Amino acid sequence: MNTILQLLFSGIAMGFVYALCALGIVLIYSSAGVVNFAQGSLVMLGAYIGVTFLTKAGLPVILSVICSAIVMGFVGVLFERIAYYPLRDQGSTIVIISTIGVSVFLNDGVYVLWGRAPLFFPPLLGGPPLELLGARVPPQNIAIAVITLALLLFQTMFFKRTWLGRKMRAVAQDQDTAALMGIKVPKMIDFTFAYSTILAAIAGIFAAPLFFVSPAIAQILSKAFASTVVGGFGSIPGAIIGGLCVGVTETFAAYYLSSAYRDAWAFLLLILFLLVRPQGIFGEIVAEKV
Amino acid sequence: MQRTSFRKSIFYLVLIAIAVLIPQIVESRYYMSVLNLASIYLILAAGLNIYLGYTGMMGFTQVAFWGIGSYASALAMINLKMPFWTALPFAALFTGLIGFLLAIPSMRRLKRFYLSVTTIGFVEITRLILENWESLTKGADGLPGIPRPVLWGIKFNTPHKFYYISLFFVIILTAFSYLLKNSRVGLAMQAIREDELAAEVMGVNTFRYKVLAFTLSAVYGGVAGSLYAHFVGYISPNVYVFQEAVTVLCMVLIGGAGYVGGPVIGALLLTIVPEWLRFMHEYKALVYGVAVVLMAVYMPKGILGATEQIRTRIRQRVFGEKNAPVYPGQ
Amino acid sequence: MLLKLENLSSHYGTVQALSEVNLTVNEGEIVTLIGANGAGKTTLLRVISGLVRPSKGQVAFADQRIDQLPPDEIVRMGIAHVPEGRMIFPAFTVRENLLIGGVNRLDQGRPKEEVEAEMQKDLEAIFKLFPRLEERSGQYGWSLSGGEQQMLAIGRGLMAKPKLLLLDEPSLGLAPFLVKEVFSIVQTIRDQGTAVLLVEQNARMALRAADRAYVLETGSIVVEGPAKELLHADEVRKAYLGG
Amino acid sequence: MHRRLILVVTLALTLVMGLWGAVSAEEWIPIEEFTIGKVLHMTGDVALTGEKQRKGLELVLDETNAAGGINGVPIKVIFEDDLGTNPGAIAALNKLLYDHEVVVTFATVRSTMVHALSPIIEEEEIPAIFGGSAWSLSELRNPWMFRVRCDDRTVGTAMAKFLVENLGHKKIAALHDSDSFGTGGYQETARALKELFDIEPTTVQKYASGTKDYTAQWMAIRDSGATAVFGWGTRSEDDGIILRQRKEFGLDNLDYVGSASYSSGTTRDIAGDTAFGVHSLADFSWNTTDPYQQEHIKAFEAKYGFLPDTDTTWTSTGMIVFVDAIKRADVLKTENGKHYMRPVKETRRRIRDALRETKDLQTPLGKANCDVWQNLIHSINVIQVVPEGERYISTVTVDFELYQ
Amino acid sequence: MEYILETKGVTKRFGGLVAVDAVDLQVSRGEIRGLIGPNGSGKSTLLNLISGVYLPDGGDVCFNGEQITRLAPHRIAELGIARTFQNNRLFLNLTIQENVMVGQHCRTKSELSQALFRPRSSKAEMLQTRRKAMECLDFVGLNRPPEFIVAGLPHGERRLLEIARALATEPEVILLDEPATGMNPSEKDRIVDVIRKIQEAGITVVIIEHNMPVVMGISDLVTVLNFGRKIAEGTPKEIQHNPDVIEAYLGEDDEEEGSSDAVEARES
Repeated sequence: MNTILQLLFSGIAMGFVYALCALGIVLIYSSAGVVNFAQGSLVMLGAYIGVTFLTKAGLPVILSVICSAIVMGFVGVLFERIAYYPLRDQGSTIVIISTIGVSVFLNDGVYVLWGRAPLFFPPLLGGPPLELLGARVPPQNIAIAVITLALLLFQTMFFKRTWLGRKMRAVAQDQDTAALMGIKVPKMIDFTFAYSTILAAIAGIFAAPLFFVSPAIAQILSKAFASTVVGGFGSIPGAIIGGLCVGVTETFAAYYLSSAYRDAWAFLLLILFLLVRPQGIFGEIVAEKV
Repeated sequence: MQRTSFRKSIFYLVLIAIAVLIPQIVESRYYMSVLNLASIYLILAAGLNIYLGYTGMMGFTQVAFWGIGSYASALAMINLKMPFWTALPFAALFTGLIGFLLAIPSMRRLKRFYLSVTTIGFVEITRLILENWESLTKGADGLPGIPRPVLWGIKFNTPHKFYYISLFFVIILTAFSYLLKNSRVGLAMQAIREDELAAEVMGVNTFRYKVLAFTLSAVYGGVAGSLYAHFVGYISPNVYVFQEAVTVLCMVLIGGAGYVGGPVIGALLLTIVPEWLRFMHEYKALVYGVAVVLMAVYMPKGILGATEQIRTRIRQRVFGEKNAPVYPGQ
Repeated sequence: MLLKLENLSSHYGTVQALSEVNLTVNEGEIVTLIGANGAGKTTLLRVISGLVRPSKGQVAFADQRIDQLPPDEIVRMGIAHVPEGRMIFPAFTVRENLLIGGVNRLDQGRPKEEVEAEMQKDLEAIFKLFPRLEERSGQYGWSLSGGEQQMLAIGRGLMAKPKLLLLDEPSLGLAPFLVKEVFSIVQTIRDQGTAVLLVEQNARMALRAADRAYVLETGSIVVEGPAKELLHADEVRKAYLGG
Repeated sequence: MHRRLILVVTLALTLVMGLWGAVSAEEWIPIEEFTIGKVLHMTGDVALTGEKQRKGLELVLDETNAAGGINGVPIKVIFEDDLGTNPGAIAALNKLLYDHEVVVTFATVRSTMVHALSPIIEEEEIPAIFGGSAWSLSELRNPWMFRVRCDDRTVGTAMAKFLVENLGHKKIAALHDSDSFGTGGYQETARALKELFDIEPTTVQKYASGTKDYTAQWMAIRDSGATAVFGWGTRSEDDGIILRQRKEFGLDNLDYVGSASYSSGTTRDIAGDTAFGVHSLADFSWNTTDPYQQEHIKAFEAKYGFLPDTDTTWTSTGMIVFVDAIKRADVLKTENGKHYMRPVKETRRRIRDALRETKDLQTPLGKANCDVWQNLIHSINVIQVVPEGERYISTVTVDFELYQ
Repeated sequence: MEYILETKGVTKRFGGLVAVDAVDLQVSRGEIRGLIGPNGSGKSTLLNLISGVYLPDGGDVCFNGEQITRLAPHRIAELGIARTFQNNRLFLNLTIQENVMVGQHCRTKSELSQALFRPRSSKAEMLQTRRKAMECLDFVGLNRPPEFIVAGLPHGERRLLEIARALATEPEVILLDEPATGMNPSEKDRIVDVIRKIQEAGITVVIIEHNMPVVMGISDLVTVLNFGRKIAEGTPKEIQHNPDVIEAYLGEDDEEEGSSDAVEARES
């Protein structure tokens, strides 16, 4: 078995999970200018809702993914209405606080509904691990990679080709001008939150077989943040590449340097980027207005 | 002017007198220990207030400074055989130094959200170091048997006695916050909070004061850490986690960021109310989360901000004082 | 009467931007609103298109009050606003920028295919008006030059099929030959049946192109009349350069 | 005359007062019930175990009260939430001691919390029973604390012996949580391997609680050439992921011997078939041959509808140990339907002494004997997770020195 | 001749756009210099370059004959250049007095230790700062209670307060960015009076202003920018009749050529 490849594949699998969470953060940031500290908790909630449809309600896999996505879409709108909309003119710090409040609420709220024990989530793609160039890759990891790339493809098509996608992109670029085009800006922000939350749900559902379902899932938030900064805050490809960088870096560093400091490597990478290339890989265009 | 400041001094003196008398009135060691913990959180929050409330920067590092201060103080006492009265300043200075070294690159390079994210990383890295540097910190097992402070032969080993030490530092550091806020330096910090560029153009060396604010908050964290270590007598890395950072942040915001009294009210409230809410068991965190969101929506300037606004409105309505200071949000 | 402002006042925070403005635009005419920087011209357009609520007074469009409507409904009623500074969507291609200009037509309950076909036709008409845009239809908004951006902004406004086009400083930052081109296009637009309310700093050019004109000074209309008459009026020079 | 009278009266008064005082020192205080405190996880990330601890405790409590309490005095247990944090635990213990005025108390199962509580327990001289397993707690030499769960040194020794003597491994890798429990357990196992068999682990891999991917650790273990792994973990999710990845990487040929959490119900639920074959050193096994323990399981299941585990049994055991000691301490009595207790200080001292004399007491965790370290439980079960549940392999009892 | 403020070929680019293009500006001690030009002509950018908010891509800024090109804004303020902003940048949650006291920052010395121990010198300095703040407020004629919170102040008074704050830095040169914007006529008169008073106090003024009566009324010399370049300089009278300036503002006065398109378009 090839150690380097194995580390690489595992790092990539983790990276895709971070990337999915980071993607939601980036989307909300670019359309509403909000740094969402609740995204990790929304990923966790997605996993819980997914496991409910799959094992409690006994729906087939596809159907439970769809149902969870729908439910989470509504959660996203609700989240926006509660934690963002009333505060949209108040400055970013206070919105950060309210999203932190939501995440505190969710992290303990799931205990009330689902109990304290971590829940088992059957892999969506079962079967024995595949041998790939001397490394073993469980089908679920491939599923994560495929679904992330498929989502990215779908998202690109959606944003490029559909009217709704174009409207959402317009709002993300310039809210006032978008309004002048006849776009209902608040509604588009609703949609963006809904979509980001659906992304969170998908991240949760696909990560759950790897992580099991428990509030610990919410801890990927900090890695997702690291991914967004490494990739370039506000950039969609940046979120993906940043996620992969973080995932691969921490896996390799855990093997070659120290496994105890595994969580520190992601942040050291982040700090390195901030010092050397603060705009991240893909670079956010920042212009200070005077 | 003169009269109001006299009235204010009387008010503060009465407050301090009550605080000093509390151990005589309150017999329960439980309440006294809660008050001690509240004092420690208060100092943490007061430090964060300098950084967040006065200077307007968002961060979560306070909990890491708390941890560094705890270990610095405990190790100074255990390994270097320092008495408490030198270990505490040592811890404060050491933590301040770490804060200073961290602030120099961060304040030069990082803006806005990047700073918040980096500080999350700093909290995480600090905890990992405390947990894994076993030869120094004894790792995850923690450091037991941290000696209690002794002064003139009195051992401060009960919550009632220790309270006087906590109170001493609470008063000193709150007074310092007050003096700072009303000094040239504090004014410069507040100007940075309001408009960094305008402050810079008015001749305020914004970089310098941001570093100073960060360092001061670290010093407060160091003092709180030292007090915690010697109050509990045992420290372990699992105390200094991100959730605590959020708690301290909420204390500042709920009390009122930027107000000297904000951390006082916030820390007392958020340490004592959860004790009252013990009966709620697992629902407590839910209530907490909801409270934070409601707070953000309805009282973005905290309790003190809200009361000040109400007071102004009453003054305007009742006394028709057109020139009464008007607060934004009306 | 297409557009009618009555006693319109507006505040920007603590600044009074407009006070008691009366203004009308008839069908098929170019009306220009000129005045120095800070006179309140842009605010006036933002009030009409619903981005800013007036503090007093009324805005009526085609005999309907619109001053309390959200911007998207105002667009649907037939007012397109080409904002100051062009405000091209930088991450959209030229084509996407144009298409998004017509997006409001989709929400009018007509079948999507029909609207899309119609938009395709309009797109071609706009490319005919601005051949440069067709050449660059695949380029991103941010990569265009100032003149191209201005044309794109106007084209985007036209995609809304407006009855009234609000143009805010189309000459801003453009080289003189481009300014001329822009103004000739404005007239073409008028001739195709769209009324234009043109806000300009470049007074001479605007007055030459327009049918009627208003001069705004610190939030109030100080002069109004046929554009040609104002072309050499002393009040205009005064409004710009002072006594 | 007068003066003499005054003198006599004064003397008499002094005498009466003195006698009164002397008598009152011997006097029994009337009480309603005997109170025991319990610092419990009710919130925070380990609240799951809190609920179980409470049930285990209440099982014995209800039995005792149904049988008429101790010497006729009913027992009451007061629970206080530790909020999942050390400061929270301190507040909870203080509340128990000073607001509820409990006579004796339970500390917690988390070693760091017990550490934080230890100074209060020592200064206030409260007999306290705890479940934290860290050996460092024994080294505190706190005369008032008693452990009713197998300590890490015992488990580590048993684990080392099982790995080498029963499974015959010489190349052994270590994988442990870097938290207090994981590190402590690893250190004790490694110490035993070294001292008893002169074996060093081929590699030592750490992870922080909540780690989601163990590729690096597994690769390092594989590359070290180990034939067996011993693992100390705290959280079921972590154990579950470790076991799942072990199988994914095809490393299930390595023997795996884990700490108690590896055989917990939760771990088995989420790890599924990847846990099969894993050995675990569990404080408590459902398949022991001990009739007393089987009876406990039946009683527990009848009452709560699920099986007892480590979390429930340490509090059950603690309660049994307390009840036994209080009975022997002769601190409670009932006369004419009224209940009495000796003065608090004396009661506490007597209970502590009685706890130290605990000997051969039947508990769900085996026979309780107080040793010089004030640890009461000295045996641990080796079990193996199998598809049908678990296979009981043996109970290892490590030598100890009785308290004397 | 030594100028108090001088820019030599100062240039600033944003992306592809040249906002300020090799501008030479010489301001003499004690004058009021008007800086005008159409929207987007680079006036504010020039002010930002002088005050150190932007680093120029080329050229130099000199103050009293010394280079200040690469100094941080607070250093430039310390040397004696103060400014106001186009869109009020006041410290909204501080009081009127505190706002002006911040302006005194670079003229005072109290440090952290003085804040803590409050020696007599630091108390005196604080008192002096307060007094100075009140003087500056008096100077601009802002007579509100000093503890009034700025957020409640109407626009006109905010403009005055910004000037007071800039004056508190005890500058030799003050840069005013559109001080009369959004003011009613009586407020405008007040601003003009204040600017005259500033000049009388011996402070050099550079003023960007769109309100021509104001700028033409008070300026000694006016510099006109267009497309980032200096297109004219002279007395207000000269400027008002300078064809280049009229063209920049009103557009070309080029009857035949200018109208041809229009006529064509109308007739077609």
